[in-house]
Amino acid sequence: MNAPEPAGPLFASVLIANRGEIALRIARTCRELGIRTVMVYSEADRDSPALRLADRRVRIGPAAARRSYLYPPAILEAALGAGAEAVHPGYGFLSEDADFAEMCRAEGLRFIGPPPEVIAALGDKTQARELAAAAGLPVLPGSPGALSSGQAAKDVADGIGYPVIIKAAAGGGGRGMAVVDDPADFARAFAETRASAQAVFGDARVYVEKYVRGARHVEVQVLADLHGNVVSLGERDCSVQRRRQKLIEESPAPGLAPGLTAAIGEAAVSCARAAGYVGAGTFEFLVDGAGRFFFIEANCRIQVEHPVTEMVTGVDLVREQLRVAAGLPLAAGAGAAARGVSIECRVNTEDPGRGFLPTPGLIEEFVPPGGPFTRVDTHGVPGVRVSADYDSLLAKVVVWAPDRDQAISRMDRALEEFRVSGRGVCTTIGFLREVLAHPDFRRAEHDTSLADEMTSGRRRTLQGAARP
Amino acid sequence: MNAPEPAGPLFASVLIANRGEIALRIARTCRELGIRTVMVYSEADRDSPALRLADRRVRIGPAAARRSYLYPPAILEAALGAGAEAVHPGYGFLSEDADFAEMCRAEGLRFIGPPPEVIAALGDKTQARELAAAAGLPVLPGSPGALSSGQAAKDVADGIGYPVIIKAAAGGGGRGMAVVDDPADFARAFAETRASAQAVFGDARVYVEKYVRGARHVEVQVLADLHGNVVSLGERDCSVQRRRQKLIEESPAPGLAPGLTAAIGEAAVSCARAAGYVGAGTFEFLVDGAGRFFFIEANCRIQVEHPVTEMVTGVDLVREQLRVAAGLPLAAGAGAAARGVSIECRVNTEDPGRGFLPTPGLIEEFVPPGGPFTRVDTHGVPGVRVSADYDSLLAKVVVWAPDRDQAISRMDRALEEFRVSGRGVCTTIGFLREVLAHPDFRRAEHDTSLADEMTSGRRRTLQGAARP
Amino acid sequence: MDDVTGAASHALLGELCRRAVELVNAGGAGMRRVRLQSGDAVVELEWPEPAAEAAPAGAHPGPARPPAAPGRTVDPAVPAGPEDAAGAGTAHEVGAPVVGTFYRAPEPGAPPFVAVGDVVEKGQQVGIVEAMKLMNPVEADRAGRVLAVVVPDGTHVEYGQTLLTLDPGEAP
Amino acid sequence: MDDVTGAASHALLGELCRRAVELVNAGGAGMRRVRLQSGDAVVELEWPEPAAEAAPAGAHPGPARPPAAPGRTVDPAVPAGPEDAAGAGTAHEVGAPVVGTFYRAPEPGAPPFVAVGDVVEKGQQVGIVEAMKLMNPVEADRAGRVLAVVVPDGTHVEYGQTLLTLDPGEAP
Repeated sequence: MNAPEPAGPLFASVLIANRGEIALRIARTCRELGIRTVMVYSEADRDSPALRLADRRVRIGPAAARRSYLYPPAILEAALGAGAEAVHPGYGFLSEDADFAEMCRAEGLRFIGPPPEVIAALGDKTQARELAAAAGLPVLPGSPGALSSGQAAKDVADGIGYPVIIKAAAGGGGRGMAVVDDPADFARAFAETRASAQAVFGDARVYVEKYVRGARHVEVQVLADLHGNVVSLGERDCSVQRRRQKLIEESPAPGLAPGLTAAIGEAAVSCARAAGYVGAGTFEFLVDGAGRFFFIEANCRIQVEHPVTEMVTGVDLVREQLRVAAGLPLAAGAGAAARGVSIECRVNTEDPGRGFLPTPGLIEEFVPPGGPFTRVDTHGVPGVRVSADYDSLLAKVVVWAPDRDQAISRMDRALEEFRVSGRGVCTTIGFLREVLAHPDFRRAEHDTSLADEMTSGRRRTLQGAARP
Repeated sequence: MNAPEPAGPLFASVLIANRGEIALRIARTCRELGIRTVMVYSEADRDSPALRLADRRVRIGPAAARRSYLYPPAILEAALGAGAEAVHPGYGFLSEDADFAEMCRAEGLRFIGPPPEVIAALGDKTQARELAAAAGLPVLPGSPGALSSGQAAKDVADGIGYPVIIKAAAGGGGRGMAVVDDPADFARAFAETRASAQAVFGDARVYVEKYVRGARHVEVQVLADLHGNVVSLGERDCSVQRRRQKLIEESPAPGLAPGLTAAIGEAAVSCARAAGYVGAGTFEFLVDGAGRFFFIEANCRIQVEHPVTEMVTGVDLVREQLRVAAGLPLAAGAGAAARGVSIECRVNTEDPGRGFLPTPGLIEEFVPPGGPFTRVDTHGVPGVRVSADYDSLLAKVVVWAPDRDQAISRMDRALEEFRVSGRGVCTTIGFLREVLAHPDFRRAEHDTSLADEMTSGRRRTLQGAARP
Repeated sequence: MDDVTGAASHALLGELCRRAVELVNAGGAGMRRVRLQSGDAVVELEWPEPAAEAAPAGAHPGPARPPAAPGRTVDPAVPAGPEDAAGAGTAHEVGAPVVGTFYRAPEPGAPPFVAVGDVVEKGQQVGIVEAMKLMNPVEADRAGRVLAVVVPDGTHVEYGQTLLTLDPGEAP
Repeated sequence: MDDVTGAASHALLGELCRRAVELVNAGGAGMRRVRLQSGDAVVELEWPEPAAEAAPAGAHPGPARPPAAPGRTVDPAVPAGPEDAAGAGTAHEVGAPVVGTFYRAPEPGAPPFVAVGDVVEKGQQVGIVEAMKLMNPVEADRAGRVLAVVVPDGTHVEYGQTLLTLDPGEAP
């Protein structure tokens, strides 16, 4: 992968089509690479501290995302007006919108992500399943494609055996899914999931898959360039989720046999190759109690939890995305051996006591943790206003340590140190510390049900166990 | 170095006999290890945010350090009153005071540092020189011991050949030194250095050594336990100094042949073994333009710049200090191979335009940088007051990258992002960025004169070169 | 959640005070009272009753922030008594409905939708912002006389950027 | 020994006062009222009506920060008219000169240096704080009648911690 490095910056100017901590994250690497940044913002984000890091700022619309961050004409006009050469979509919003990637291409803008065709193929979960199966990856028993008839779907479910999960083909972010344990509930769940898929994703297609209880969520970070290099940067365990949204991620996946994680990594690379993947991407797997793994989906973007991979590998993933988009090979060292353990905790402005209800408002006190082996990615500052218009992620606290026990202790120290307050604003900090203190998590014997069972009271929560 | 780990914490409670960022730094590791902390503070520090991290706080005296942080009875009474088992002295203040270490021992308190005898031997620079020479380390030509007669000293200097440096035997922190180029100036410089040594260190003894112009300052981080293990954690280059006080440190030392740095590391380990060293310590060397190295002094404490070693090795040095003090062997992995490059910049509240004059005052805006591979150790928060009673170090910005060019770019990004302001408060941020942009620094062709020549106008300063 | 303690309070208060000083400077002689509050933090300043002379030299109620929405009402360039009826005598800004290129006329060479001095009705088209080949009409969101066309024809504009100003007091 | 909350509110008050001074300077002569509040802390300054003659334009009654030195004067527990002469009727605190163990008597079994109700002179020894075998005398830094001995004999005290209180108005 060695090649002479170019003399100038990879791009003269990149437009960042996102907001919050990821906009800041991308701007930081751009600045380090000498790339000028254009940040777009909605009315709600006009005072966002992330904008301070931009070389240029363009207001693109009102608070509502569908008229700003999700509105391709506004983003494209901003990019063209500001003379940007490329567009980095971050995560969420338009990051996995094949049409948007296509529009960028049509306007002569480099879209920092895989080609539209790859996004389209992997973005459709049924197509992704088929592609993975054809590449030799284990997939869960399920419908071969989308199902529109309730009866046909129920026949498939009956054939697979319960529990099953009904998923939106166009889904993502943990939404548009329903688990069915009892055949009698299937018809209603099917209709509801279709309706919600239509409402949320504008695409009613759903499919049915075997549901694995007690599974671990393990994903592999892949980098691929235009020169045929495809490497795995190791896996992340993202099993601590509330209602299928990740709260804690770590690398490497704890408690899995080294042979198993190696096999999952190789499967991800095969799948990326088969899909013609380019850039940074994530391939997600379920690992069941018997140590079997199954491909579930691919994410064609930088992930929220990418820092844990950066901390163990030393690779700046956004830098690699930019290199690949500029046509360069992956940097030497990308794919090198990982060191130690990294954990990320998502500090959201939500009330864990009320079903993780968002609690937007003015952040008055904001003192993030610091010190050894502690990284905080945040757009928060004292006086920042958390808007109800967007998601509630306020900060990502990421730590590194030589082993998992030390990493957990370090994370608990960092979270304890984190001071966030504002009238009416709650955060997930206390809950995260309870998870860190939970014996199942400490022993790495948890699965994707841990957080939900802790909040629902089905599992002991050990109130205050993390506090000395 | 493998041994079963103890079940409980290393100590039940440790008193931190320091202030500011290093008190916070030590408290963080203690907390991660389940050790309760007692922090002492002077009247001037009663509002210090560092105190928030302590389990217990004891006010020990007025602002004047000699009646608080430098006053052993107050520290010892606080430790005994609070039931602490050990005392961590940090850097500066009493950290290299053999008498204080001895008093701790007499009171049954574990002093976290080498034994008093080792501190005494290495703390006297003439004794340290002799010890190093006896251990086979190259030392600069100089007087065999302290000199009290001006004529005898001049005879030594004339014998060595000019330039020579006159140094206080009890000196440290870059004070109590004078360079003499012209024999005619010797007598006056000798008398002045003795007077200043008496005033600052209470010890008028001085010695004379050959002065090396155009040298690099390279120091080796050593860890030693009570079980005979002595390891080097690699070197740090600290050649960017203003008036012999470090401003920028990095690891590894750039531009030195690998064989040379390995030889310096081995020399440091030999010297540590010969001295019976225990704990974390630093052995300092000058490296001349011909690639020869000379031992100059040892530091029996954790150093301000220890984070750069932590970033490249992954070893928490404060944790190792605590382990060694508790009688445990060094952790497995201490001494493992380093990865990449780390740089630290010291953000001081000083005015580089007025000879780095301290500018104490109220910090109104304080937004430290964050993001990938960026660590900030600071006791700063918005609203903190920087006191004129102590040194002006406000924050240490530390970055890591796979190579030096990337590390410099990252540091420049981080410093640019750092927002500090307050009426009358200046910082070194702008000057640090000018050093980073200086071609001599970029090419690693600088030496210890760079910063002074930039401020004195003898070297081109490239105003604004760091700004895009 | 934790109490708001030292640091944040200091910062907030410092900010309020800085703002207060700006306002005092902006307000000039004759100002009688300034009050800022943010959460628990309050700053109030008061001066005695004016000695019945020296009318307020244009007591600005605080420098306006940039527009939050395409349409807004601000102090006019033309002087007007602040005691006038609400709305009258203040310029109303018409902002861009989308980021794109502003055109004053329906097509090149055609006469502009409006000129300075024209009186427009609410909802009347006064320009176009083209975004990705889509022609988005710019409509007056209230009636008034066109005071100025702020942005030249063919300029790339942000969302909400002021395109022209109206004097609503001159509405028919 | 934890007095961080107290320390924070002291700091806040100090901050409010500093801010108030800045505002007074900014506001200029003729200002009538300044009020700052942050949470529970409030600072208010008021000047007489301008009609009333020569007000002390520069006299800022900024409350002093809590003392950095062992001796200080505060409002007493015993009620006293705030209109009294300065010093009279306010309790004066005598603080520990060093961290260590407080003793009321020169040696075990001996009578205490002072008892409640005693009148002491400035410089008179009122106790001992032992620090590392050193006996540090505690001396009254002003004359007065002993109102209370706040800390029991043999207690470990911090630097500056109040040991006893005096009523300076009762000085001989």
